[in-house]
Amino acid sequence: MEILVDFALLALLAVTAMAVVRVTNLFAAVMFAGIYSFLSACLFTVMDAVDVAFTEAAVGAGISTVLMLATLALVGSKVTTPQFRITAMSTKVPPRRPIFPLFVVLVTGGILVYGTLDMPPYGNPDDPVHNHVAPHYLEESGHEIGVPNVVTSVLASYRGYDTMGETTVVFTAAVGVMILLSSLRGRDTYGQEAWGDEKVQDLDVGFVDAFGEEMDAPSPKVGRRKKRKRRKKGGRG
Amino acid sequence: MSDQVILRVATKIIVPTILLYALYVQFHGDFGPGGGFQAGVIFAAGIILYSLVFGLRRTQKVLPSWVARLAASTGVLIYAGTGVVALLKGGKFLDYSVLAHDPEHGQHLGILFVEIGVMITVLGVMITIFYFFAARGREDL
Amino acid sequence: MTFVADALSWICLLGGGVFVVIGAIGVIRMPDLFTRLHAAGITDTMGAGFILVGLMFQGGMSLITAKLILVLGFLWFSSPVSTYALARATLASGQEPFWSEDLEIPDTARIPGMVYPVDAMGEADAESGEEEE
Amino acid sequence: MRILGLYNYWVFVFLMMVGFYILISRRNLVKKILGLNIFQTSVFIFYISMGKIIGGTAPILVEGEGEVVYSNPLPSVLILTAIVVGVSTTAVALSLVVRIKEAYGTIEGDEITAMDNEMPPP
Repeated sequence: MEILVDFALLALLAVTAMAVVRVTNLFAAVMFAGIYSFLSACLFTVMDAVDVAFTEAAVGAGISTVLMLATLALVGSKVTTPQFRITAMSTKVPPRRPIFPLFVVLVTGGILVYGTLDMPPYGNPDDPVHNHVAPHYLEESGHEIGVPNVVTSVLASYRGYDTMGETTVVFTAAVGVMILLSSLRGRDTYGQEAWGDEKVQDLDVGFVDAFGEEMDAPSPKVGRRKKRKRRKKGGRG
Repeated sequence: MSDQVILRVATKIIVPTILLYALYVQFHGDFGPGGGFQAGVIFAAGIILYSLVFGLRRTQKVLPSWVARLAASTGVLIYAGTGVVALLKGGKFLDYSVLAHDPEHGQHLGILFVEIGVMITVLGVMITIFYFFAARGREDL
Repeated sequence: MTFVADALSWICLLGGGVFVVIGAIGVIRMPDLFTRLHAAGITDTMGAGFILVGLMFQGGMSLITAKLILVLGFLWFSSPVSTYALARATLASGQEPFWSEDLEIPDTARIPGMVYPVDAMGEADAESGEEEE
Repeated sequence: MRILGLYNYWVFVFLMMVGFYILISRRNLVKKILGLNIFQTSVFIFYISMGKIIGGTAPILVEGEGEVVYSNPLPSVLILTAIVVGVSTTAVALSLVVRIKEAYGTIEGDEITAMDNEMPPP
C-alpha cells in the first residue's frame, strides 16, 4: 500500500514540476510551486521523516509562497517571453527554441540516471547510510539525552554546532534582506553621493516616465533609449 | 481591506490559535515532530496572516519592526550563550551535560534553551523579511 | 466491537474519498471560478471531514481522537473563510460570475442525451429580443 | 524493491533536471528562483529517500514495544535545517530581484544584459 502512495505522489510531483515549467503567468507558477511543496511534504511523511514534512509544509508552502507573492506585488506577474519580445522588435530574427538547454539537461540527466544504477537498494537496513553513526543515535540517545524524538536530540545536542551555524545563516539572510531593501525607498543613495541631490531627482523622473507607462507599451525600445540618455546625463553631472 | 467583516472576525479567532499552536509545537518537540524551526515559522505565519488582513501599520503597532530585529539577534545570542555557559561551567562548548548536576537533566535544559533560541531567531527573521518586503515601495510606512 | 468500529471507519473513509473525487471532478468540469469554488468547498468540508471522522473511529477514545477533533474544528472554521476570501478577491479583481443566460455549455462538457434548461432559456431570450426589434 | 528504489531515484533526477532546465532556459528571474527551489526540493527528496528503511517507523522512540525498526534520523536533521536556510536564501534572492526591478525596470535576464552592454536587444 505504501508503495502505491509513493508512486502516486512521485508522479504528481513530476506533473507539478512540469506545470511550473510550462505556465507563463508567474502568479500561477508560484501557486504550483506551493502545491509542489505540499506534495513533497506528503512524500516526506510517507518516508518517515515527519519533522521534515512538518517544516516543509510550514516553510515551503507557507512562508515561501507569501514571500514570492510579496515579490510579485512589487515586480508584476506577467512574463514577456523572449519569443514575444523578439517578434515585437524585429521580424528578421528567427524564432529561438531552447534546444541547447534541453540537450544539456538530457545529457546531465542521463549521466545521473546511469549513476543511480550503482545506488544501494532502496530501504534496505544494510545500506552504508544506516551503519555509520545512525545506530548510535538510535540506541544511545534514549539514555544519553533522554528525549524520545531522536531528530530533536540529534539536532540540538549531537549536532549542536551544525544547528548553530544554520541559525547564524538564517540571521545573516535577514541582515542581507535588510541591507538590500531598507537603504532606499525609491531613492538611490548611491546616486546621491555620486551626482548630488538635484541630479538624483532627475534620475527618479527618468525611471518613472521610462518605465511607469512604457512597460505595457508595444515598443519597449524607445523607453530604453530614453532611459539610457537620462542616465548618461546624470553621469556627466 | 477594512470592510471585510467575515475575514476580520475569522482572523481574530484564528491568529491566537496559531500562536498557541506554535508554542505547543515548540514545547512538544521533545516528544513528537516539532521543534524550534517549525514553531518559529508557524508563529511568523500567524503574524503574517494578521498583517495581511489588518494591514502593516496595525501589525507594527502590535509587533514593531525593531522588536522583530531584536528577536532575530537575541535568538542567536541565546543559542551561543548556552554554549558559553557550558564552557564556563567546565565542559566543552555546547556540551549540555555540565549544565545541571545530572547529565541527562543538563541535556534537557540545554536542548530547551537551544530550541528557544532557534525559535526566537526564526520568528524574528521571518517577520523581519516579511515587513521589509511589504513596506517596500510604500512611503507611508 | 472492533469490527463495528472498523466497518464505520471504512464507510467514513470511503465516503470521504468519494467526496474528494466529486470535488476534483467539479473543479475540472465547472465553467468559471465561482462554480469551481462551490465544488472545491466540498473537498475541504465534507471530504476531509469524513476522512477525519473515519480516523477517529480508528483512534478510539484516546489523545489522538482529541487532536483529530481539534483539527476538524479548525478545518471547518478556516476553509469556508478561505473560500469566501477567494471569491471576494475574484469579485474585487473584476471577474464576475457567469450568469445563466451567458452560460454556453461546450459540446465536450455535455452529457449525451441530457436536456439542459440553459439552452431553452437562451433560445427564449433570443426570440424575445428579435420580437422587440 | 530494487525497481521502486530506482524509480524513486529516477523521479528525483527528473525533478532536478526540470529545475535545472528552468534555471538555464528561462530568462525571467523569478522563474529562475522557482527553478532553483525545485532543484533544492529534489535534493531534499533524495536525502530523505536514502534515510528510509522499508518497514521502519518515524525515529521517535517508543517505550517497551519490543524490537522496533526506526528510519535513519540523520538525513532528517540535515534537511530540516536546510529547508529553513533555503527559504532564507530565497528571500535574499527575491530582494535582489526587487532591487533589479527598481534599477532596470525589468526582470527579464536578456533585457538586463542588453542594457548593461549598451546594445540594442537581439
